[in-house]
Amino acid sequence: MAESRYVRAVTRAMQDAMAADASVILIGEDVAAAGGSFKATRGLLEEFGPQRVYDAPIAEAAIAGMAVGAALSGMRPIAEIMFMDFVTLSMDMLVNQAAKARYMFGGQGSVPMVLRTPHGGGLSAGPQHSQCLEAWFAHIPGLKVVVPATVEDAYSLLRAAIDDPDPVIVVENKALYALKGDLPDAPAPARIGEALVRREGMDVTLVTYGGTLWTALKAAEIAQAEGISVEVIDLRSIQPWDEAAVLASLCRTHRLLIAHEAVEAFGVGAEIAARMADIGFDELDAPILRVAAPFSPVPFSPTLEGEWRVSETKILTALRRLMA
Amino acid sequence: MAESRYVRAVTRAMQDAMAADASVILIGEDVAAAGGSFKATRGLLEEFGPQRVYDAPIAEAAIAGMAVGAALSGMRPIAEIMFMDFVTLSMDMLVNQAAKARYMFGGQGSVPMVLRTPHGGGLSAGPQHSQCLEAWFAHIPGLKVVVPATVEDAYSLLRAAIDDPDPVIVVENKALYALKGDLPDAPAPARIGEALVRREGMDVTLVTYGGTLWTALKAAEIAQAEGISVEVIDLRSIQPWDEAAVLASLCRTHRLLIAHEAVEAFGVGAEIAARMADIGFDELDAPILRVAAPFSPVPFSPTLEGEWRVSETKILTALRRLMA
Amino acid sequence: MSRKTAPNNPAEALKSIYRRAMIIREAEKTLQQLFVDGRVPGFLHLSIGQEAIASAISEFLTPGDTVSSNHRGHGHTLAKGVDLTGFFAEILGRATGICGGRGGSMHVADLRLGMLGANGIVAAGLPITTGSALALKGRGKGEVAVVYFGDGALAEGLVHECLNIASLWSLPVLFCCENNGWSEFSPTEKQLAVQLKDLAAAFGIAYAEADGNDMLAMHDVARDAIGRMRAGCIPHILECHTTRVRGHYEGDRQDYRPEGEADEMSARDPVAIGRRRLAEAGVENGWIETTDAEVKAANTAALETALAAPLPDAATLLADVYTEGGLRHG
Amino acid sequence: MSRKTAPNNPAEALKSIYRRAMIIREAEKTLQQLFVDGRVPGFLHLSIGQEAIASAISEFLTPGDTVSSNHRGHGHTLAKGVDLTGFFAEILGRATGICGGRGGSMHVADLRLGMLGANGIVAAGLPITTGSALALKGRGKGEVAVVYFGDGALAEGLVHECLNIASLWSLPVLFCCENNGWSEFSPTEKQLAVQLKDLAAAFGIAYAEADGNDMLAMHDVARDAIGRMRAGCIPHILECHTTRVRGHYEGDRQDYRPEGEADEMSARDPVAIGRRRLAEAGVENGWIETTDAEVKAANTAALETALAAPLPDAATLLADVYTEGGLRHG
Ligand SMILES: Cc1ncc(C[n+]2csc(CCOP(=O)(O)OP(=O)(O)O)c2C)c(N)n1
Ligand SMILES: Cc1ncc(C[n+]2csc(CCOP(=O)(O)OP(=O)(O)O)c2C)c(N)n1
Ligand SMILES: [Mg+2]
Ligand SMILES: [Mg+2]
Repeated sequence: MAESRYVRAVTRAMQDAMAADASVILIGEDVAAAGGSFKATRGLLEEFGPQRVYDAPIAEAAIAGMAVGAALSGMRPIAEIMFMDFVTLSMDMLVNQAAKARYMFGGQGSVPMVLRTPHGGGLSAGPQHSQCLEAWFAHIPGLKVVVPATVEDAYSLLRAAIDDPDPVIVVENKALYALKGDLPDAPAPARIGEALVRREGMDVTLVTYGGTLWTALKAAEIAQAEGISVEVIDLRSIQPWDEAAVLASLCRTHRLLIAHEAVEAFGVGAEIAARMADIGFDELDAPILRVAAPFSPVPFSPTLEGEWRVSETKILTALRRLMA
Repeated sequence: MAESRYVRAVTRAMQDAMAADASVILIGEDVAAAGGSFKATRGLLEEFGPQRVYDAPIAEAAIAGMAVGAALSGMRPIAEIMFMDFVTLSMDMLVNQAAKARYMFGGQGSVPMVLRTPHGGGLSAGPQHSQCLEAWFAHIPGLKVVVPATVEDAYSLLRAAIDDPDPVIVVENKALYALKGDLPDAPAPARIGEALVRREGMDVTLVTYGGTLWTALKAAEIAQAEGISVEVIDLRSIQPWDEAAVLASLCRTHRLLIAHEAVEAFGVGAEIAARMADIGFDELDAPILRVAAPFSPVPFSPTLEGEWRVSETKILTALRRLMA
Repeated sequence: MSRKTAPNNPAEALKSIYRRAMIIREAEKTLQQLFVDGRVPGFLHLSIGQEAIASAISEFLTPGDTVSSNHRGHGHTLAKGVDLTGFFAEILGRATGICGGRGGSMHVADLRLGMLGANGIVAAGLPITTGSALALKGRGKGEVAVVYFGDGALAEGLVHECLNIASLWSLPVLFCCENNGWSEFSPTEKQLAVQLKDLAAAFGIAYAEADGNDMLAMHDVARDAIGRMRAGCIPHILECHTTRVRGHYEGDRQDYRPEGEADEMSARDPVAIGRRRLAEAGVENGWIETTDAEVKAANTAALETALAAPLPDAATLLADVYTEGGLRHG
Repeated sequence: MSRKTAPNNPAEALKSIYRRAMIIREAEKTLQQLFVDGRVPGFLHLSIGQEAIASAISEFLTPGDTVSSNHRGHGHTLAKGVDLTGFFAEILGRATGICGGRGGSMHVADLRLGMLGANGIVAAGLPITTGSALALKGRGKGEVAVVYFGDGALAEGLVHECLNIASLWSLPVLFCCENNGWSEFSPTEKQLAVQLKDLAAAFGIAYAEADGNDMLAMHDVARDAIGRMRAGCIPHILECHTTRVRGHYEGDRQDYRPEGEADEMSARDPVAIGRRRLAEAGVENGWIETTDAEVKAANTAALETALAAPLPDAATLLADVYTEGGLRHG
């Protein structure tokens, strides 16, 4: 067990996977010589050489498409898209090709590729470098989507994604790259689709994922002082997502709040809420609330971006409303 | 008032708009000389000439991007993307450019463009020519999304979209193009964001949009015979959507079912359900149910596609469950 | 791998090219009729008039080489050796289809044979093939990855991205453009301001063109191109001038086609030209007739088996969205 | 429209080009320092070393001509005449910013001046400009649409799509490539297997290249290119060889840059070269000093006003997502 930064856990997951399996290769812009725009691939070119780590031209559609083709030809490619906003250029390859190949070919083969990309704001990176678009991918049968929030998950979920036979979108978080946390020497493999209770509580189930986990935990701490006991569930994987874990918690707390960084409308939280308003309806003692971004692009200026983002205050307000 | 096919109502909306405003132009693949793959632009080249109707090369990113640029330079372009599955190639231009330009330029200007594209299955067109991806766009601040289900709306919503100062995605439905219905001589302009009650009822609110409206109406008819009175609401616009109309109906019926052709998970219905599980919670006498596509790509073979699609039977089963 | 035919007497190669072309022709004539009879669900794009191209290229491919295709992919698929019964069954939407009836005409694939799929998205085969070539290059066995695409596809940006990467990284991609002059209902010359030959020169990629309707010409360029690719691990462009005899899809009224084009096309029929080439190469009397009869018989048998197969069980709808029980790599 | 300067004595034009370049240089030196002081939120890509390009092109642009830009867009913006105070305020995230602080450095725009925006997405300006050119062509006033992009952007497929369409439809797009040899942290030669000159030839688009650090050379190619475009309503490519003096963004450690490059770059400083050109053109003694002083004074004044402005009111967060009360067309 040693302390690691989130970004180094990402690196180590790739490093370990590449050492274990020669078919794992990396493709992305500036991932080789420069070690990645966020330094997530630092040292991998040096360790594994140019036949394993490819600095691609600025061509996001081709990067994703090459990953599909390489995966169909025996490799386990990891493609990096520098900012999640740029996956807008790769959508055909991910949605029409990677996601569907196995199904539409009648189960003949699989597409064992990973696409790593960071989402999220807080850096004044502006409207085209801050978006959280994971709900798009969660809507597409054939894709899996994981969003590691902790240092250990940055390792374990990425390793699980690389090992997974199907295409997995791994959504990292720019604001978390510098996060420090414990990374076991041999981290336990994660099971994609399994949520974790990060804090136990009795009054409200607070479902979250990604960077918002940390805001949620702080809010839960403050709420505790006010006498509200909050159970915080980190989804970790949003496609598939752990419906059973959320329902089990709801059966104890009877109140549900969902928080995430992405825009609220038509976001990931909508599906969680909708499912619980069906299968969990009889357990609900209060409306299902969501705390997420309002309906605007991510603004640049810090005052506006600060207002745009989910905060402890917003979560607390919702918690209080739930308990009122 | 005359009978028209849905596709002809689409054509007439463009024809009338082009006659009324010289800044309306069309760009798309085979929209000019061939009159469109689904013949939606038939006759427009002949009437308005090659300076208004452009046969574009097969380049969906550029088609959408040119619409953005033309819209920023004083035109009101209508871009056609032949199948909604191909918008995967236009996402950057729609999401990072069209949707955000007004906001990120501080309200200096607008992007009065329309993107027309047909979604939907039922034609054995297979996994890459049948998808309903409207939930993606509804998640993006700055875009509007309308989905006409009737012949009159095929006209009125498209005209409203063309008149709208902001980018509007108009989602048509391949299986509806041949639908016949009344088209007034001077159709009333639609207000984007306004739902319509297509059938009144007292027991259940059934919210739907697009081609599924017709399945919903048939199911409501059958349900009536079983003594279940169903109010069918056609959303018509899903971004913005008419929360007030849905809530008002829910306050009468106290039961909510949502039906659409798109995949259920993380689909449009999730947002409707989530909102009602918040603001409509106290009105609910039963779980909120959804009837939509299961979690797989759209299969080709008719037996599989038939099973995949929403049917009257599936809606009826849900209605009965709601009343049980 | 290429049969060892003397360059100047490729009779044996021509025979096997001809046989492939006839298999495709028979299969597509059958599909054409089945479509009229209302037995083919969905869209059907026939490659009648274009059969010589993939038939000749496949003469020089091994099972380790990969192929990606487009919406007009029957010929590419059958030429790579995909089983005719599974092919028919797929296009008819049957449970025994090679893709279980999930894909249909635009998505026939056979991963065991390196056939990575027809594709409903214009130009999507290019990056898939480029990535496949990256994998093949890593194996170091001289294998190549072939992508078939049309002239209309040349307008898509992915062409540029992939030509650049294939050239930059020296990947063994065979970019095979089937130039039939049409892009749906428009002459492609109204959509393109560039010639593939000039793009090839700009990107420094070897280029050859040929009459795609002449099996002998196709045999020669394919042999040379693939030979150079295997030796040098380089990309290569082949532009094959050909004819789209049928409409864009079946049911297309084709009122946009110029007068006289049909006559020109029948004068360029690749099967007729192939027969002449076989005769010139001194192929024995009766071989063509015997072969045609064999192909027809096999076609009929495959069709019958396919037609006898059931439609997929609706209960299988959700199978294979994901991989159960882990990955088995080819 | 171009000032009427005799082709062989462009002293007046050179003066106004120089003034623009100095405005950009001063503004970016200011931003560089503000960044060090922690006063610039977000990413900051400076164009120091590239100022002559947009300064010269803008000499020949009217307000009716449009410009699109990229992430390194300060020069393009200021050269088109965007107000310096609103520019600073925007990059500092202030309420008085030209975009209300919503966009920042990568999204400065001034639609009234035809400045359609910097852009955070590499190559996104190309189709926007192509569409703008379509609109301008329709107006029939000989207006042109300019897009500035880097050499790294040349790998994106949109380049191909837009070159094709601009050529095919004869649209007045000026494709201005600022070739500084770098694409983030990689030399672009490791990313491109094609020269823009060869693409231009393939697409049949007029092409010229110039030393982008030499105001006189830029003046000449810009005048000729834009003149031909207005006369013939045609696209044109300009490749401007230039120098990225700073890192990819501020804060970039630049450990990847080769030794000696800094010296080479300072020998090519466009401002120094511009001063020599002004002297050669016989510009009166003291003009440079006066101009520099004027520019500095204006820069200081603009900065002060900008710095005095408040941050945006959080209550305005949701304004302008959509257009309230209908559209007013420019
Ligand atoms: C991305 C995309 N855009 C448009 C289409 C619709 N479409 C199918 S085939 C075709 C024309 C293709 O022409 P070409 O590439 O020359 O192939 P051909 O049909 O002539 O064999 C078009 C536009 C599509 N399938 N995918
Ligand atoms: C679509 C997209 N991909 C990647 C990036 C990240 N990125 C920003 S600038 C840049 C390099 C651009 O190089 P070039 O076009 O030569 O411009 P320069 O920075 O040299 O001015 C990259 C890769 C981006 N912003 N957008
Ligand atoms: Mg063609
Ligand atoms: Mg550069």
